[in-house]
Amino acid sequence: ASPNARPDSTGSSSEGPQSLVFAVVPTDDSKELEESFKPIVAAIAQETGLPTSIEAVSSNAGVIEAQAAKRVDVATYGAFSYYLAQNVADVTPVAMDQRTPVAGSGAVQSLGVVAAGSDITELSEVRGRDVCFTDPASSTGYLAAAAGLISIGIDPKNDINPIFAGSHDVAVTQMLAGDCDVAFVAGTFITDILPARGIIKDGDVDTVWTSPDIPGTPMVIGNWLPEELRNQITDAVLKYNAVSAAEAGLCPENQREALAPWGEEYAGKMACEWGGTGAFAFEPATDEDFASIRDICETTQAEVCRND
Amino acid sequence: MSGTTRQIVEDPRTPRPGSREPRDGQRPSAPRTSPPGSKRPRVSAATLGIPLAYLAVTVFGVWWIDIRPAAVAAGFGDIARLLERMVPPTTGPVSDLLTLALETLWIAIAGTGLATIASVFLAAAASRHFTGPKLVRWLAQGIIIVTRAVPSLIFAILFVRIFGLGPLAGGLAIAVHSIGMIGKMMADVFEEQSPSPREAIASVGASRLQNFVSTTLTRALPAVTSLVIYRLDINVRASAVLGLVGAGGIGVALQTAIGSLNYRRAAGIILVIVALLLILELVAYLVQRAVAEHADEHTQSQLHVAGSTPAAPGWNRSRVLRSAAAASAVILFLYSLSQLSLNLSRLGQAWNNALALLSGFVPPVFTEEILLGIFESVIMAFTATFFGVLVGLVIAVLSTRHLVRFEPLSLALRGIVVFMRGIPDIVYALIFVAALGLGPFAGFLALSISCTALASKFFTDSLQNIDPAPLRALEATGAGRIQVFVSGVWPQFVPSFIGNSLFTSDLALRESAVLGIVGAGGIGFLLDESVATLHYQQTAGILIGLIVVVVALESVARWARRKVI
Amino acid sequence: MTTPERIQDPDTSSAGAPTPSAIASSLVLQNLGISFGSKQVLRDVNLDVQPGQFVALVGPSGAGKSTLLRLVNGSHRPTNGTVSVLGVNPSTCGRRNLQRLRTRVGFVFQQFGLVGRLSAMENVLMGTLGSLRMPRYGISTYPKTLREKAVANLERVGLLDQRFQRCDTLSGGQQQRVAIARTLMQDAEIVLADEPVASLDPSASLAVLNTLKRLSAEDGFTVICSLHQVDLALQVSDRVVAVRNGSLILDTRTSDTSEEALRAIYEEAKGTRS
Amino acid sequence: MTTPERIQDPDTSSAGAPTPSAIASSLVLQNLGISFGSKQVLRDVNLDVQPGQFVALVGPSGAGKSTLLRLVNGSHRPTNGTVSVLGVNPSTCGRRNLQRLRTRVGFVFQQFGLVGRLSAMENVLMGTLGSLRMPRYGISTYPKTLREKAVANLERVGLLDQRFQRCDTLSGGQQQRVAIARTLMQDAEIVLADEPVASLDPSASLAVLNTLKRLSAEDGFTVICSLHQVDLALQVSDRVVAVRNGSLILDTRTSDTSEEALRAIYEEAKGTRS
Ligand SMILES: Nc1ncnc2c1ncn2[C@@H]1O[C@H](COP(=O)(O)OP(=O)(O)OP(=O)(O)O)[C@@H](O)[C@H]1O
Ligand SMILES: Nc1ncnc2c1ncn2[C@@H]1O[C@H](COP(=O)(O)OP(=O)(O)OP(=O)(O)O)[C@@H](O)[C@H]1O
Ligand SMILES: [Mg+2]
Ligand SMILES: [Mg+2]
Repeated sequence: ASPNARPDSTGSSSEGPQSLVFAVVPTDDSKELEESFKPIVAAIAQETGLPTSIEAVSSNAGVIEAQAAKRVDVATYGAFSYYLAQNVADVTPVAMDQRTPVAGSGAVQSLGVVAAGSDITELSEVRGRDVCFTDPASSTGYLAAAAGLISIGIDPKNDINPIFAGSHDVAVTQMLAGDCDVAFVAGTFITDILPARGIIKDGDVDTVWTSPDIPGTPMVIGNWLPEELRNQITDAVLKYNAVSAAEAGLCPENQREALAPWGEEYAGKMACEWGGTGAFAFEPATDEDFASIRDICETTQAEVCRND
Repeated sequence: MSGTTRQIVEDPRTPRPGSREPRDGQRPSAPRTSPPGSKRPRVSAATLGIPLAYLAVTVFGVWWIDIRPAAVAAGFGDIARLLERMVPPTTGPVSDLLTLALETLWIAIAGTGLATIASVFLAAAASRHFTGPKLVRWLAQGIIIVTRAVPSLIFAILFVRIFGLGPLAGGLAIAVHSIGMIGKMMADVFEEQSPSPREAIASVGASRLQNFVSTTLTRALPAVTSLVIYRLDINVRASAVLGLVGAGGIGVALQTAIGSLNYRRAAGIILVIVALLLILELVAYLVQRAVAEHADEHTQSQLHVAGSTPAAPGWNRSRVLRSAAAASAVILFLYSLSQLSLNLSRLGQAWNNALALLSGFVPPVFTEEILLGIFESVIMAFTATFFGVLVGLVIAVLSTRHLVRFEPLSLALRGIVVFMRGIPDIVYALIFVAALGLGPFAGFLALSISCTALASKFFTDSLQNIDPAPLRALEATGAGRIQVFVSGVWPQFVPSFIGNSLFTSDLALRESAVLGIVGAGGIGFLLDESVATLHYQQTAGILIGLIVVVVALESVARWARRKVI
Repeated sequence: MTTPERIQDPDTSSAGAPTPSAIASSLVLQNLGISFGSKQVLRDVNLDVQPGQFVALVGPSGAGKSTLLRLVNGSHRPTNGTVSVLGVNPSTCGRRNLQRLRTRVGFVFQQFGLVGRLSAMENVLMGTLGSLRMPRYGISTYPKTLREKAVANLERVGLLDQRFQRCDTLSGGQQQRVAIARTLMQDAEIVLADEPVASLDPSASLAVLNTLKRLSAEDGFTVICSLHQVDLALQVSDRVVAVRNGSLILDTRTSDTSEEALRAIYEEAKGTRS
Repeated sequence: MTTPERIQDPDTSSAGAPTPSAIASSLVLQNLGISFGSKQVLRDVNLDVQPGQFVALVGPSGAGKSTLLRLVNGSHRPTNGTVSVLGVNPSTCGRRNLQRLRTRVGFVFQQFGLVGRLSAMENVLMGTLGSLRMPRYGISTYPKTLREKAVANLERVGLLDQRFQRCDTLSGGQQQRVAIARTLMQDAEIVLADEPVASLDPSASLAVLNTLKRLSAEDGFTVICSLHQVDLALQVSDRVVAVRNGSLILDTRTSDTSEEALRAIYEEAKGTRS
């Protein structure tokens, strides 16, 4: 049958499940989703002794509903999705990604960018302007920026002309093409992705605003699993980092050299793809770590935050 | 035929083939050998082979997807819990939703209208009856296939580069992608027409264009209006793509509501969409009655009343209504075009922008993953089509007059089908995910529902337009309705049945993005991923793969139609 | 009623119906009328046809002949009056009974009503559907006896060689003959034939009409046949009924009328033809 | 050639062509043959028709009459031999020239070829498309003069009252008359009429044929008309051409033949009819 088909996916009974389902949703900057989670799944399978399947899913709602029905045991998705999931599914965050060995390095920022030479130099000047966002449910592409605007007294609905461009790259390219004066997008697009694709060059854009840190990608576990099993899964994820995972043979076929930001210690060593964002490792996390999303939601009272 | 007619006179009840000595000694070949008539016709490979191929793929698909009906029953509790979170629907301020719906409707009308105009020409050139240069015909067929194979998502990112953010890029993305469907189905309608009026008008020395307008287009009008309104319906539902060009609208609102798990609001939006679709369905129904291709009891036989002079048709209520309806359609379309807000100053740099984007697509990259994705999607699309066609056929048969003549039933079925297709795929996917967990089974069920809606619509339309004369003749022999259906309706329906079934698979292939929602992979997931992560070379590879599959399906469909028309 | 001088002779008006009480009529029409929209196509038609009669229905083009035949067969519902065919009223008897009635009433349509995609043989076989219970698709699904009968009927109309030819490639007259053969398959008690020989050559026409006549005489079945060719009508029919402008204007024993009298119907029609 | 005893009298074989060199022929067929698949439908047909002639084309059903007319009009391509209509070979002249030729050649189809959804008037108006440059949609898009002409032609065939009726609700004969009126709109130099009166009553038939004959005499246009009714053929034509089994078996001045001689063609055909 299909590599995606599961002979038994009826979830977990109270005596403990016979197998685990690990679901991942692409975030803004994820790549080769399945490939990069394979070593993590291998670690979990090894630690728990349970066959673990991985599901790459294009919609956060799909994973959250599967969790609500207790049919997905472990999942990673964006921080905002966790905020939504906690209302409907019985899940707890146990870890979040870490770009470098530094704690909290998984956090992301939203940037406000303008075309080079624009007359806008700071956030307050966007009042009355055309502003490109990504979409109303994106924390880096809208919510964080909206909170930032509100904090300096600009109503993101009425004091500016908001345009939702649908994706980060379109927001930037169309800002450059003149469809709007400023674009708010995830920082990685400005610093890594768009330059790497040759879509923007050095000096094309100026950053006029950087948001406070937004927590990185959480890994959440269903509370319906027996506590022992939850601990085993958490241990498995936290036990390794990209380099030690490679050393442990979790990714025999798909290794790369350690990234420069990881520091001297790891330079030249082989590493696994460890999580969709090419993280260095996962660090322990709790519900508290995602409080900032709740704050943003409270500040903005955004429609996507409410569940009426 | 020695004295056959005379023979009756002598001995009517016993045919005596033996008595047929050729009287005409100089005719060496026995009459029985005259070829086109005397060979027993064989069942054509198309009518037998294609259904068998579907069956084979379905058997494989059932194994591959691991279909276990019992699991659905086991998940009822979860489905109920999910549905509970959808009620009561909330709409927020209804006026806001209506504004969004209207915005979407304008863009959809503009896009569908533009596509219709382009399709008339393309379909005329692509149909088998086109007598002009082969190259033009191939070109037209090529455009129709490519615009259909390439999802509107791709056109959206292209046009947004050219025309900037806003409704124009959205309207055009919708228009271009719609050409593929409207053009193909129109060409099919043209091909199925009986040739005699066309021949007659060619014989008065009319030009091809005149003949096309006077015989082909006028006869196709009922089928074409129904098709165009249906595409408008699809375009309203598919308007989430407008989110990619900053044009907003009700589809984006729905997507956002679902993405933020605000299902009660989603349900409210769906209700608004369903209401809109019901209005479109009503319009389609009224237009069908007004322009019916074949006369029946309700048909108005007097098209005009006498006017001031014998040569001038006069005005009566129905002519006023007809003209008013046609004029409003034109005005609506023109108004919708004005809503697209074309910004000419943008066009200067359009070429460079588009080129910059397109250069990212070369060279296309093919990976094993893409091949597997296409394979998965094709299997799922075929399997879902198989079930969709079966259920769709039943719905279509029950909602036309051939077997059951109970008006309320057919109206109810039409309503149910509208409701069924008003609910977006993602909602079905979520429902089945709740019941079954992630995986292809849930995706397959969601896809089967779209296929059912598509197939029932296509089948209903072609069943409605079947030439009634043979059916009346069969009824007059005392044949039962089922017998009339099997002997009289079915043979006339076979060409469009086969064509539309293949076409349903073709559309299902592109709808297979729904598979990504449930973790079943497929080409739609890869395509979205490649676009979202800006891996355009991979996107190009996927598009080429899609085009190859669609061309293959189309070729099979053309071959089959040639065999059976 | 629209024609001041009626050709109809009062003495011969029920000429074809010898003794109404003796045998049940095949067909009784009473005050029959039908309108399409505001257009009255037939009005006040009364007719009583005895079993075994061969009735020729004549009248100018557009007079209402086809409409009359379709009313008899239950394809139209009358606006006024009643139809009784073999004792059954087709517009009130219910669907099942209508279907049963129709197996006993053959109809040759003016426009043939063939399925163009299928072979002549298969179209002819469809004439037997009323006597079969299940639906059929494809020649081989019909019982062998019926297939042989179809071949015999095709041979009768001179189309043995064309039996597997697609109907839409047949010539006009060939198509018409397929339609006739299909009706012959029914072994009906009444045959309604709407200009069954319009597209046939004189000898084929005569052969077809003679076949109908002979069957009518031998098996006692009734034929009502609309005809444009007056000479043929006179040659084969027992009784001539003329319609003009929606009204029955003549009903006479064939032996009591002449070619001239019939031609007069048409001449006169020129003035009032609609 | 396939029939041992030919009815054709060698003396009268080119009866209709008085002095071949005097005027250019309207129509010349040479060794014309056509096959569909492996079925030879016409073989070795030679014919030369002078302007102003009224030729009746007779022959049993399935003989190849319609096919012959379609060949003349360029709807079929011959397998052998050549056609020359008004000096043009329709199968080699190219599309534009064919189109131009066809405006000069009217064709009344056996199956009418009407657009059922549209009114009689609009179908008739379509007959003028060859003389117009742009496509037309709807009655009011045609010039007034043409509309008046259409009304006149509809009146001529007795359909004034039905001019705005949907064609598929017209009676069989009415539809046929619409097709005739459409062809009359063309003011053609040759009219090819394929059983144009099959569905008409005797007086309407005669009226139609006389119209054609009168136009042919007055304006010198040529008519080739296939007919099943021998008496009509004798009444209106100058020349009779008979086809049987795909071959031309008779070509004679009408005055030189008789009803019996023509009927014989059909009688004999029974043996060979296909
Ligand atoms: N559905 C309809 N709506 C309006 N008028 C109709 C309809 N059907 C038939 N008619 C009219 O009724 C009249 C009678 O039609 P019918 O077909 O019975 O004539 P007919 O006697 O069979 O003529 P023909 O010999 O030409 O076949 C015609 O004038 C026709 O136009
Ligand atoms: N496309 C075709 N394929 C095979 N046979 C054909 C085709 N078209 C016509 N024929 C055959 O050619 C023969 C001549 O046909 P045609 O229509 O010319 O006859 P016709 O003389 O007009 O007869 P009718 O008087 O019945 O109209 C017929 O036997 C017919 O079956
Ligand atoms: Mg009639
Ligand atoms: Mg013919």
